[in-house]
Amino acid sequence: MSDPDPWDNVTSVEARRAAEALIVDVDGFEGPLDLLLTLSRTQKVDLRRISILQLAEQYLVFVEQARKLRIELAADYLVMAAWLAFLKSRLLLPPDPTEEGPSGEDMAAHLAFQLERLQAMREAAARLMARDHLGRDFFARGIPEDVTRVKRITYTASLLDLMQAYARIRTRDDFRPYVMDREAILTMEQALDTLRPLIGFAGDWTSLETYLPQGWTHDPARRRSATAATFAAALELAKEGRIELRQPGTFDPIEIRRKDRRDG
Amino acid sequence: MAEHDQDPSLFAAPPMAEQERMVEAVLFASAEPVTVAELNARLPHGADAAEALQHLRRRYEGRGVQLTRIGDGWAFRTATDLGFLMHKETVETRKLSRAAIETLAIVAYHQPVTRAEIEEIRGVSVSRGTVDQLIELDWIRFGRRRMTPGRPVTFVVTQQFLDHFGLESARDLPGLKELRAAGLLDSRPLPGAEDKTEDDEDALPPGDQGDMFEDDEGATR
Amino acid sequence: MAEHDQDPSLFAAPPMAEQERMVEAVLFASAEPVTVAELNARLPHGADAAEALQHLRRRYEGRGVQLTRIGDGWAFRTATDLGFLMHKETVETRKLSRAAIETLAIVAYHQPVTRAEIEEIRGVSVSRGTVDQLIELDWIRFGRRRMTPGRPVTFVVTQQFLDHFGLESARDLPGLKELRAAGLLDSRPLPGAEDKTEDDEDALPPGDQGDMFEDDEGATR
Repeated sequence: MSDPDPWDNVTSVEARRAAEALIVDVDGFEGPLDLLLTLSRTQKVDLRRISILQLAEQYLVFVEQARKLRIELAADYLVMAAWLAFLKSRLLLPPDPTEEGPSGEDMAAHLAFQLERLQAMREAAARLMARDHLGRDFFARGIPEDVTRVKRITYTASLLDLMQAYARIRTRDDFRPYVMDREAILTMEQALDTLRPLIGFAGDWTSLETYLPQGWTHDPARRRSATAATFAAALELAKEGRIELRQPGTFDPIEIRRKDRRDG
Repeated sequence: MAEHDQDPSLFAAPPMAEQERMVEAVLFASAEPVTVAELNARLPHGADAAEALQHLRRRYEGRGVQLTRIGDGWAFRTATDLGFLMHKETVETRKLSRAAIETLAIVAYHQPVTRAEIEEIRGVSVSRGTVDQLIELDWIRFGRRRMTPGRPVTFVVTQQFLDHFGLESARDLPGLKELRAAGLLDSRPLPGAEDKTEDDEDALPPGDQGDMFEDDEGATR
Repeated sequence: MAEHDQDPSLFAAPPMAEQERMVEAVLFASAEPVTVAELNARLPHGADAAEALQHLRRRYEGRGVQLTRIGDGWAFRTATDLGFLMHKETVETRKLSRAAIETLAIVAYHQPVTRAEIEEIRGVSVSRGTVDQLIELDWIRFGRRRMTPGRPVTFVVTQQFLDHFGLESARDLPGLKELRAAGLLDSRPLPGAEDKTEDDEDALPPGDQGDMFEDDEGATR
């Protein structure tokens, strides 16, 4: 490596011009790796077979030339130069078994990998951009009919709400919300108590209504509850086999009578 | 794409099937309906857009989109029977506010009723929003103007209201007596409550609703 | 509409021909890709959008518009050979810088990828503007954070990216297989600099690329 001619590898005039242009254009490079990739092209070989040693020299020459031309190089170019100088020495000297760290070959292989990968990504980018583009080569629907997202709020109110509201107004403070009013509830047990002693007399069909307890026939709420409870009680007694029920027709009065024990 | 700029157009019009594809693509991508003249201008020389349109129209017959004439242009449009797919409706059900339901109840029971009357019955002023909401729900509407000074508008309930609440007519609304019987009202009228209701009655025109409530009041005594 | 909510859905899905029409209408109406899930949500209950799509795709084979798959969505797009007919009204997108194009390619081929990894591949730092521009174009977005110290964010490409470049999935990126076979999508640490790159290495679980494609698999369902 005695005084390597910087343009040793540059054979053709065009290549020489290109190499000179490299220096003038130093700002145009996207960092040392980009520069290395460009320099590697002068080797005119597959990146996988590139001589990293040669590339390192090319780079160092480049940096030297730039210095001579008083081009200010960014720090990372100089860091790369130092690293490549180190790599160069590793590659040239026989491996020292006592030395720690990766071998020169490993480092060179990694640099080659990095270059190849960057090159591959550039080619991939170019292929990507060469694809058909939406809005240039193929097109989406020109008049999309957008889905109208209607958020419909429906207000609901039941008749009960309405009536309660009205009742609330009409009675003002007087109004209290509906609660189960125990006063107006007749339980089935109570109805059974009323009914049991009476059925002994029910030899003939008698309307169930007549069995409603005293005081439960007038007020509609009480009457309704009493009717239901008495009916339930009558079903209970029918189950026990003590009475029979009948209803001549829909909505007709329900009638009961004592069931004769003779057939039971 | 450059190849296409000069290709067979210079020589002969492409086959009709190809013209149809072209018209299809142009109409699909265009932001506006495209006229036959515009189509002919865009298609290769010698193409017959009008004929291609007829083929294309037939091809889309019965499909989910239709080739439709709009003004003097042509465009694809969703088949009318599938318009419902273009709406994504989210229905949110909310309870009507207390103010709204009370106002609605008053209109229902006292119609036709003026805003002043509603306020008198409720004892609080009725916000514009409440009335608007009920009108928007199509549950109340404006009735005739009252033939009194100021000729105030009145409100009445609508057919939609009756439909919603399952009523044949507003007359079918249960009266106070029935409300009471149904346990919705406490049976004890508050002292002084009668005075109040009498006032209300004064405000009421001698309509059916008023009658109904006279009956009710009578029944409680 | 309430009628639609309950009507035929309660009984049976419409016939496949009808479902096909519906999918056709919905896709025609949308400029953006629509996923199978979205289609199923819009179609009447019990419809099978995936099957309808297959029928529809066949129906449009060779037509001026094509049914294309984009990621997990579907859309109609004009046939690429007819691009020359279209008005290029497209606002000429700001010419992307070389840095932006390369960064985009690296994200696409290496996703999910951290900023540090992009910088390692390009050998220069990635300017904020480059990433911003790609995000603004809706071509890349943030992916999951890498589960390594510092939990760096990763970048992945978007459905719009696939749509723009007419790719069904990231798997269809040109030359992807070859690049992977050549080991050029690996993240290899710099020898002797393990300390620095170790994190990144760990970060890239062996199947990172695999993950990406597994995701795609999921999307096809």
